Amino acid sequence: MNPVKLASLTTGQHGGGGLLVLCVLVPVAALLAIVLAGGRHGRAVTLAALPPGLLVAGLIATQVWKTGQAMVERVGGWAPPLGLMLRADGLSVLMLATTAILVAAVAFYAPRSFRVAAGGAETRASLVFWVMLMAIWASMNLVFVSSDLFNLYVALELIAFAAIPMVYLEGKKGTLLAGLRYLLYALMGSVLYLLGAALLYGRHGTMDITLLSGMAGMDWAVCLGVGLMTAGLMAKTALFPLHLWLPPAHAGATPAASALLSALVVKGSFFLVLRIWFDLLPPLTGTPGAQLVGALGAAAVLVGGVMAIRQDRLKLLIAYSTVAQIGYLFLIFPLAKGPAVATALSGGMFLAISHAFAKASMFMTAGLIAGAYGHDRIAGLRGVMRSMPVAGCAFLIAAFSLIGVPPTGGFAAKWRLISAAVESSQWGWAAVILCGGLLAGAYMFRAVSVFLTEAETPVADKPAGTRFREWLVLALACVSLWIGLFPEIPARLIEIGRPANGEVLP
Amino acid sequence: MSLALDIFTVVMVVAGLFFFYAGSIGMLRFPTVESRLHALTKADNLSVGFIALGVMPQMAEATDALKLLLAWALILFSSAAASQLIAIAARRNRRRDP
Amino acid sequence: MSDVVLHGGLILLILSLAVMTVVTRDTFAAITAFVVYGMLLGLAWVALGSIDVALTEAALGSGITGALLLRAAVCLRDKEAAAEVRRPGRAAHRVSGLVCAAIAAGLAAMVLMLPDPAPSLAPAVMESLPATQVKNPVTGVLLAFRAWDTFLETVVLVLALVAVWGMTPDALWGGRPGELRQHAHDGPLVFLARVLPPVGVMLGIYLFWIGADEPGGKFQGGTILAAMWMLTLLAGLTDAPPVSRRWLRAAMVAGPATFLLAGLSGVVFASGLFAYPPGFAKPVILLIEAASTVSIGVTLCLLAIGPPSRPANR
Amino acid sequence: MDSFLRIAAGLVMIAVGMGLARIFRGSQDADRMMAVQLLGTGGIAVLMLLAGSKTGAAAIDVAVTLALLAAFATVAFVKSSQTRGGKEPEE
Amino acid sequence: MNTTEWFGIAAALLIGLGLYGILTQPMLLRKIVSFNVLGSGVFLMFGVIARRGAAAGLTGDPVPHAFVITGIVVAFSASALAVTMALKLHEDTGESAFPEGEDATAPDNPDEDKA
Repeated sequence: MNPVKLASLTTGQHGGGGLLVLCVLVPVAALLAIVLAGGRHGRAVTLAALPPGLLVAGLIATQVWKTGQAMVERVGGWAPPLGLMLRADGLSVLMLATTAILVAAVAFYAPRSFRVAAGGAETRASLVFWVMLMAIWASMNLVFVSSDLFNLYVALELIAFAAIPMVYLEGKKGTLLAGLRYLLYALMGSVLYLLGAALLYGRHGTMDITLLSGMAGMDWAVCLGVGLMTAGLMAKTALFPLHLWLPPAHAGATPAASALLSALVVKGSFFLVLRIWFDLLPPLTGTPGAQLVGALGAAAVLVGGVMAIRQDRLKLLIAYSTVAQIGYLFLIFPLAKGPAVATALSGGMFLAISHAFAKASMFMTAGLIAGAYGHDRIAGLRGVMRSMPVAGCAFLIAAFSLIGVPPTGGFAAKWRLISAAVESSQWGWAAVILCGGLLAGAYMFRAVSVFLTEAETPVADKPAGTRFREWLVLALACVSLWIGLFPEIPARLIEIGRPANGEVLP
Repeated sequence: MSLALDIFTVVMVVAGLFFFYAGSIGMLRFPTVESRLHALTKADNLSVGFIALGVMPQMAEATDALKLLLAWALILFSSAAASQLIAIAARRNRRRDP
Repeated sequence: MSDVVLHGGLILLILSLAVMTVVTRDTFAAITAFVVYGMLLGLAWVALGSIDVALTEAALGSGITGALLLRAAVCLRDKEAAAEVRRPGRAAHRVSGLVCAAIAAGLAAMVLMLPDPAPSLAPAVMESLPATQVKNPVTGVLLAFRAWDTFLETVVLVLALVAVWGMTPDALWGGRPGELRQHAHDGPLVFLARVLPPVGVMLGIYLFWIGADEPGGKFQGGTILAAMWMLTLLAGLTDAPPVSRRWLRAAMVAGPATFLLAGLSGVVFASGLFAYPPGFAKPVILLIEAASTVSIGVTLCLLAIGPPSRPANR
Repeated sequence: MDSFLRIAAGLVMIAVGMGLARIFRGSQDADRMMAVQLLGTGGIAVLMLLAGSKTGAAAIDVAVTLALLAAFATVAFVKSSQTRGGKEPEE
Repeated sequence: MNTTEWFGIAAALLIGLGLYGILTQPMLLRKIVSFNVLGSGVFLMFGVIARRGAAAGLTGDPVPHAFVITGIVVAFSASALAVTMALKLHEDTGESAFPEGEDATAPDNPDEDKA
């Protein structure tokens, strides 16, 4: 690794590099302030931290969009391999923006039970919810921005410690068991990931993805290391054989939290697999290993769809639909072969973003419905369209996006995935995608058909503040619609910072 | 001079080893918990003392030599208290299920 | 050549205790084997030539982890029979045994096939270490080159504690963790808790202070402080503070907050975020380490004691 | 002198192994706790011997730490089993 | 075959043992202890890699040592959280292992979302 190449690699776009550190520091500072000030001021501190956080995400996006190059920051001035490098390319910018918008939506959506009346003492839920909301924001930003394998391990631990308390936050029966099962899978995942990173360090002497992408060949140590890391990250992303922890955890959590868990937290570890398979070892996407991952993804799509149809509770139906959609995400690895790498990757990113918005609005709608009806058994949710038209409409748009009905983002994503399958002439995956769409249509129709039926007794009282949150949920669903209608901006962003297949990261 | 110190170290360390093995054999052969506690606490602490004194001249700085003594004092103190606690716990368990 | 006896014996003991920890049916024996395994691991790290990690492993393994697991073992030991029914069958044991043996064999082969001129960052660290004015290379890596990792590490500790407190029943929020404090009267336990902590606190501060130049540092010092505070709590000499007490929150947040401020001040005094002003690095590092030692001590101890279990006035 | 100290450390390790074998054959909890105590003294003896050799002088800090915390596991055990038993440990 | 390789093989065996313990032990506490064994195996692997990288007058590469120190403290806080959850689960439901089959699929929560 001659010094000239090292220097060119790590200087990159040094101008606004500090922003990458700030996008993690803002939520961490808010988190520490909430712990110090107490849960009573949780919401106030969060609302104070939202504008700067959104501003930093916006500045990073404009800088990357303008310069057309990935943004690089050497933390503390030490260049890798000794120091630590943060790197934001087009993918990171898209996910940073999605995270910022969703965290803001959840902050406004959070029910009054997490807000303490003026002068009241701090409650457990108020401290834990607001601290963990900021922790999820900080850890997701770190996952999207960091370019160092051990730093990403610390980010994975941050995600685990931030997401698990959200599961047992309301103290309902069974949520503690779901949280413990989630913790054991998460620990298993991060230990395997760390073992893989250790092997890579033992082989090449650095933990930096940019440097490793230049050195890493396909020898034994690297293959076993990447295999272990992928297996660990699959456990954290709840891919098919390891998905048992996801439905009880996401269904049991509070609606505001389960929206974040399903839409974002699960995608954090998927983003790492993307970094490893597309940045660390570009030739890996065509190998038989990718076919195996694709097979697991296809199995997830089918099993998730079938299980979702059999659920009789709305939140569990949505949780199993998350398991299915994660299956789609893992389909991009076998599809990204030869000419189809760019199309498959953009299809995957489109799916990730549109699923994030659609799933978040769907879980929040389920929360509103459960709040108004007192339960979430699908059979009993008759007349939702009449009593809560705006929430029903949001659920409909989100369902269309998950199925992949033309104008929505979901359709744009599936269209790119199928065209990638056509380009790399792998018809099997295209069939799986279409079949998955049908299954999604089946379980979504089951829920929507009950919503449309006439309710014998109209729902009397809607809890206070529902009206504002129905419009908020509709707005989120419309964002997923907007991605489908105007795909150029995300499409161009995805190309920034990608290695022209095989050559080292720019 | 350093030869004398080396010989002193060897002699003390060998004495320490002797007492350590005495303690271990005591552990193997004594019937009751209390008697094994004696073997464990008394013999091993004495051997740690011998080894501490034996290694002291080998240490480069004086402060490290003092740390040896500190370690010995701490282990003497804490194993005395701990063996009493173990004895009490053993008696209570025996009374609960003889 | 003379290491063979020591290292061989150490490895055999460690492996046999690990087998004991994983295989025996009696939970209490397994937990004690694990505590002893932790102590031996400390020795293994000394044999591997890294005193910093040996200090951390010894302080954590024989200190707080032992207390945490033993407390749980005593509470859960009468549940062994109930859990036995859920033990997977003979076939499952054999299959998972084979899978784990294969993974272990693959890893062992991998370790033996690592490249011979092992790629190492030691020269790079020693070359840039003078710029951080710190002589201990591990502290240099932790506090200067990879300060970002260590900062997030202290945030992880705060999150873990808030997560543990998240399990409190709502009625008891604001209460005190740990058992009801009996009036302490003399006995070996209380005598131990009266004499050891002063020595322990002094040793903790000493380890933190020499961390800049010799093996030691904030994690090791903080762990020992946590163990000493826990000793006094177990003996009933002191009482755990209510969780909503302001100074407790300040102590928890002191480490990460100081790190954050030092990082931000890097923009003004030095070349960028998390950079130290040239020639002034050591005082800043020691300031960060002092605050982190306090918060690590407080956080680790409260993590081991658990969520609040009694109202504040008891 | 260095190799003598290391061989002595190895011998101590073997003695500790013999003690542990006996302890884990015993059935009582008190037996188990003696293992932790044995490792306290044995570990410190090994560390002192290693500290004596030219290169390993810093091992003495680990020895002092281990000495400080040797009794900790015993205290935790007695305290937790005592609260379950309900009686004071020193009665 | 110097002793560092022996430690490498010991680390690999510890990882295998830890994994075996997680898969076969039904009790939650035993799973958590097996996790710690697995974690210490991975850290020992880092230690071996550091020892192999000993150069420039050091007895080992300090960067993996920094990883291990951070990893040990993170592993402790993770097992502290897991043990506390296992104790709370035992307190509430008397369970000390994952209930067999999937009766724990969903917490039945007629939740009145206190909006």
